[in-house]
Amino acid sequence: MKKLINDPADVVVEALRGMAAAHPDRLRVDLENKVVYRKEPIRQGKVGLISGGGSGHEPMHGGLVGLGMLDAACAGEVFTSPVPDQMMAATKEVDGGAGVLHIVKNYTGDVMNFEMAAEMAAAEAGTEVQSVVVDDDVAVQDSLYTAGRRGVGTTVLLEKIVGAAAEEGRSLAECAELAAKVNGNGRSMGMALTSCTVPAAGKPTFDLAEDEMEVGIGIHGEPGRQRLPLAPAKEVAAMLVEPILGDLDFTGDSGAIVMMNGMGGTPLIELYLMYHEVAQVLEKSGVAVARCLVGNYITSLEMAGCSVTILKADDDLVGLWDAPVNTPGLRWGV
Amino acid sequence: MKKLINDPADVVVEALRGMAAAHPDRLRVDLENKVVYRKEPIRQGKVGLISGGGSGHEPMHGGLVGLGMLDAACAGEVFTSPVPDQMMAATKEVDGGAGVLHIVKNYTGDVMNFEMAAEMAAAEAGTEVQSVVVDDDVAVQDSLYTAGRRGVGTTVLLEKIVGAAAEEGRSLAECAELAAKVNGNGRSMGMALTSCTVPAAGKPTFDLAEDEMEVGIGIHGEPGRQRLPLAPAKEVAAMLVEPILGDLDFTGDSGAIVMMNGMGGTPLIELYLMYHEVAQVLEKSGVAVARCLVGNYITSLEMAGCSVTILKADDDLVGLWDAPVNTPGLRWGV
Amino acid sequence: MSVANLQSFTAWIADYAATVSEQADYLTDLDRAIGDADHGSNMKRGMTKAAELATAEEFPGTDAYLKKVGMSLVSNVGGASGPLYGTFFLRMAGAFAGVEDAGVEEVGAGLRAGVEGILARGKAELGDKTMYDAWAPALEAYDAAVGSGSDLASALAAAAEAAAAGRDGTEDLVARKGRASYLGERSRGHIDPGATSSTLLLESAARTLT
Amino acid sequence: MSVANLQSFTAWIADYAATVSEQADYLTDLDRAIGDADHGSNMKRGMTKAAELATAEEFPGTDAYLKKVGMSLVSNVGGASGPLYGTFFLRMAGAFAGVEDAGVEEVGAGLRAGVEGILARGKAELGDKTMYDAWAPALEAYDAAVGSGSDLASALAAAAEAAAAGRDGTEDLVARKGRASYLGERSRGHIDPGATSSTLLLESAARTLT
Ligand SMILES: Nc1ncnc2c1ncn2[C@@H]1O[C@H](COP(=O)(O)OP(=O)(O)O)[C@@H](O)[C@H]1O
Ligand SMILES: Nc1ncnc2c1ncn2[C@@H]1O[C@H](COP(=O)(O)OP(=O)(O)O)[C@@H](O)[C@H]1O
Ligand SMILES: [Mg+2]
Ligand SMILES: [Mg+2]
Ligand SMILES: [Mg+2]
Ligand SMILES: [Mg+2]
Repeated sequence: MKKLINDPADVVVEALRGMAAAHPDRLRVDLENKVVYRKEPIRQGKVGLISGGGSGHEPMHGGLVGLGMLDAACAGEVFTSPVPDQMMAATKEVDGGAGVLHIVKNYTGDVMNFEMAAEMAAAEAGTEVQSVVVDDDVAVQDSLYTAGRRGVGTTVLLEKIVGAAAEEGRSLAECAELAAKVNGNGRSMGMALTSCTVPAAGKPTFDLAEDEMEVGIGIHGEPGRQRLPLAPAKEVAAMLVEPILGDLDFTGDSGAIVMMNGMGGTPLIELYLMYHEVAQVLEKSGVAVARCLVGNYITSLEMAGCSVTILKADDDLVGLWDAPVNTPGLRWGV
Repeated sequence: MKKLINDPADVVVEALRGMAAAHPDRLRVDLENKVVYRKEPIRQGKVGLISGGGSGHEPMHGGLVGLGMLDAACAGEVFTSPVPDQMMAATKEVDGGAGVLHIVKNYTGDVMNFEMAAEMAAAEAGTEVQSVVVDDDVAVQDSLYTAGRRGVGTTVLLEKIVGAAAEEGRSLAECAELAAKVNGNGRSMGMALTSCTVPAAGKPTFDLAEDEMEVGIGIHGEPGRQRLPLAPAKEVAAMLVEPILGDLDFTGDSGAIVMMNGMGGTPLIELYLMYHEVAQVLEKSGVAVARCLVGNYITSLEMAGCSVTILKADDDLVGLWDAPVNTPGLRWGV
Repeated sequence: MSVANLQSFTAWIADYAATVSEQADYLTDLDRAIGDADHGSNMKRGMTKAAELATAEEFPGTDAYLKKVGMSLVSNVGGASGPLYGTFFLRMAGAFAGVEDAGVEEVGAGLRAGVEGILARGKAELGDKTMYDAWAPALEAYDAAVGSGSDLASALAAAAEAAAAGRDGTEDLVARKGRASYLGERSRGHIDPGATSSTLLLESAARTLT
Repeated sequence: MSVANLQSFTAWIADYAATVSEQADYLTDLDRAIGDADHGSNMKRGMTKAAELATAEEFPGTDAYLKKVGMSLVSNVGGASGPLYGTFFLRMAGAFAGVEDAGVEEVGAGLRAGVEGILARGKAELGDKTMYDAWAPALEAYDAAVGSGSDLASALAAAAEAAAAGRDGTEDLVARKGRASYLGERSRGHIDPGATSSTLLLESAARTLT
C-alpha cells in the first residue's frame, strides 16, 4: 500500500488537522467529533445544512463547507458512515432556530446513522430535522425490495443548490422540497480503471487486469455492475451518459448542469478529454449544457476513473447554482 | 497503459477541446496553435502574460489563464516544450502595446523554444518581450556548468502574483522585476510514490517497488535524485521541507506562501494529511504561513506523490496574492 | 440448569471482542468481495471499545451493561453494522430489565428482542443476504431446543449451529439489502460478512453465557 | 569524386525519417532512463513532417530545402531536440547558399555550420553528455579524412564511425546539460539519447549523401 500517511488508524483525524491548518480563515474543525464547521457561527434564522459520510471522498463533504453550501460535515472513518453522536453534535451546533436539513447519501449505514441522530436530536434538543436521501446512481437497479440506488455525484450539486437556497433565507420545508427536487432531477454513473486501497485494509478492494475496467461503480471502491475490456474515452463516455439519458428526459429550456468528476487518481487532462466526449454525446442527444464542473469533487481515495452527473435544471436551479459560494472545494462570486 | 483517452496522439488536442467546451464563458482555445486564451481580448496598455510548456501538468498552464493570471498558455505535447510558432502566435495576440512577459520554466527545451519565439516576435512584429526563467527546484544542485535547477511549483505562485501586478497596470519592466523576485524567493521539492506513463510511450517512465519512493523528482516523470524506502508522511514532510529551508531563510514579518501540491494521482485526503505535517515542520522552524494552497496545481499526469513550494513573501506579494483571480484552476474574489 | 448473569454477559462481550479482532481480516476480506472492505475493522473497532466498558465501569445489572454496550457500538462503529449491532444490544438490554440470573427463557426473549431491533432498523427480509439470514434460523433452532427441554447451553449451541448454516446459505443468495445489493447477480457466490459476524456472536454466546 | 545534390539531400532526410521511426522506441527507452521518455516520439514526429516536404513542394536548391527542413523541425518537435536539430539544419542551409553539387569540402562546411548552431543554442561543452559528444569527434574525423584525401562517402563514413564512438562514450559521463543533468551521478551508466539520434543522422548521411 503506497500512501502519504502515517498510521492507517490516524488518517481521518490527521487529514482533518490539515484542513484546519489550511483553511483557518473559513473553517473550524471539531477534532473530537470529527466535524468540519464554517468558521462563523450560524446566522440566526438560517436553515442549517449538514452532510457527512465516510471519508475518502474529498473534497466532499468537509471541503464543501462554507458560505453558500454546507454548515457542517461529519467525517466517518474511510468509507464508513459517521456515527449518530457526530451528527447530533453538528445538528445542535448549526441549529439557528430554523431547523436543520440532513443531506444523506443512500447507503444503509448512512441512512440508519442519520436516522438515529435525527431521532436523538428531536428528543434531546427539540431541533426540527428534515432529511433528504440522495439516490442518483443509475448503475443500480432501483426497486422497492432492495436498498435502492446509491447516492453519488448529485450530492455535490444538491449541496451547492440547497446551500444557496438556505443562504437566501428559504425555510426548512422549502429547502427540503428543493433538495427532493434536485435529487429527483439528478442522475449519475461511474467507472473505474483501477481499484483503491482502504488504508485499514492495506490492499486493493478489487483487482483489475491491465486491459479491464469496471463500469457502474459506486464511490466506496466496491466493484461495479460489469467488468469490461478497456475501451477508448469515446466509448466510455457513451457507456456513462446513455444510461443516464435513458433514465430521465434532460431536454428542456434551461438545460442541464453537468459534472465530469474524477475518482481521485485521474489527472485533469483526462477529465477534460472525457468532458469533450461527454459534451458531444449530450449535443447529439439535444441536451443543452447550462453549467458544468470538471474536476475531482466526489472521489474514492486514489481510484483512477470517472463519473458523470447530469442534473435537469430550471431557472431557479441555475440561479441558485450561480449564487456565491466560498468553500475550499468550490468557490465563485466571492 | 490505463488512461481515459482515445488515440495517444490526440490527447493534447482533445483535452483542449474539453477545456473549450467546459469554460466557454472564460476561455477561448486556438486548437490549430494549441493556445488557450482568455475569452476577452487583452486590455490595451496591460502587459501580456504568457506561459506554456509540455502538457500533462494540468491545471498548469491552460487552467491558469484568466483574469488576474495568464493571458495565454501554449500547450506542448505531453512533457514536451511547445514550439516557437505557438509562442509567437500567443505573443502577437496578447500584445496590448505594453509588451509581453514570457514565463518560462528552466528546461533546456522550454528555454530554447521561448528564446527562438522571442527573437522571432521582436523581428517580425516589433513586440517587446521580456522573459523570466523559473528555477526553484532544490532537488537539483545549481551550478554555472549545468542546466541549473528545474522550474516547478513556484511557477504557479509566480503566475498568480505577476498576473495580479499586470492586472493592476504595472509596466513590463516592473512585471519582469517582480517575476525575478518571486523566482528568487521561491523554492520547491517533490517526491513520487509511483511513476507516470507518457501516453505516446505506453509504459511507465520508471519502476518503483511497493516499498520504494523517489525523492527529488521533477514534473516530467523523470526519476528523482534518490530512491528511498517508503516512509511515513511525517518523514516525507521533513525530507521535502528541510532542504527548502536549508536553501533560503523564510522567516520574516510577512510570512510565507506555501503550496502543498499533488502530482495528479494523489487524493486530497493525503494532501491535507501531508499539509498538516508540513505545517508542523514550518512551525518548529519559525516560518509563519501567510497563505496556503492545498491541491493538484502542477502535476505529472497520474503520478502519485507530492511537492512542497514555499515562497518568502512580503506585503506586496501577499497583497497581489489576495487580488481577485478567475481561472478554471484558481479562483477567488470574483 | 445453567443461567447467565452479569459476569456471563461481560465474558460474552470480551470473548466476542477477541474473536472479531482475530477474524477481522477474514471479515474484511468477505466485505471486500461484495462490499467495501471494512466490516472487519468496523467490528474490531467497535467491540474493542465495548469490551473496555466492563473494566472501566461498574454496572448495577445486565440491562444497564448491555445498554452501554449498544450505545458504545452505535457511537463507535458507524456504517451499517454500527446501528444494527448497536440496536441489537439496546433492545436486548430492554428485555433484561430487572432480570439478574437469566435462564434459557430470558436469554431467548433477549435475543428475540435484539433481532427485532435489527429488523426494525434494517428492514431486511429472509433471503435478502444479510445478517438476518443467520439470525432467523438461529432463533427458530433456539425455540425448538427450548421446546424440547434443552438448557441454556444447548439451546445456544443449537442456535449457533443454525446460524452457521444460515450464514453458509447466504452464499447462494443475490443480495437485496445493504451494499452488496448494488452488485446484483454478481453478489451471488459470496458469503455475507454480517451473517458471518452474527454467527460468531452466537458461537461466542454458546461459549460464555452459561 | 562523389558529390551531393538536392536529390541526395532529400534522400538523406527520407532515410533519416525512416530510421528514427524504426528506432523511435529505442530512442524513447534511452530517454526513459535519464530523461522524460519522449526523444523517440519527438524525432519521429518531426522527421516524418520534414520528410513530407520533399514530396509536397518544389525547391530551387539545397539551401532552400534544408532551411525548410530546419523550420519544420523547429515548428513541429518542441522540447530540446526541436530547436537543436532545427538550428542545425537552418545553419547548414546557410552554408549551402548557391551550392548545387556539394563535394566533400562543402558538405564538411555545412556540417560544421550546423554543429556551431547546436552549440550556439545549447551551449554544451564536450563531456556534458549531450549530442555534441557525438558531433565533436565526428567533425574531427571528417576533417582528418578530408586531410588525407578521402572522398565524400568515406569522409562521412569516418564521421559516422567517430560519432558512434562518441555516443558510446556518453555512457560513462555524468550529464551537465539537458534533462539528464537533474539526475546527477545517477545519469552515469546510460547512453545519451541525443548522441544516439545524431549518430543515426550521420549514418544516414553516409548512406545517402553520395
Ligand atoms: N438492511 C440491513 N439489514 C440487516 N443487515 C444488513 C442490512 N444492510 C447491511 N446489513 C449487514 O451489514 C453488513 C455490512 O456491514 P459493514 O460492512 O460493517 O457496513 P457497511 O456496509 O456500511 O460498510 C452486511 O454484510 C449485512 O449483513
Ligand atoms: N544544451 C544542450 N546542448 C546539446 N544537446 C542537448 C542539450 N540539452 C539536451 N540536449 C540533447 O537533447 C536530448 C534530449 O532531447 P529530447 O528528449 O527530445 O528533449 P527533452 O529533453 O526536452 O525531452 C538529449 O539526449 C541531449 O543529447
Ligand atoms: Mg463501510
Ligand atoms: Mg521532453
Ligand atoms: Mg462494509
Ligand atoms: Mg526527452
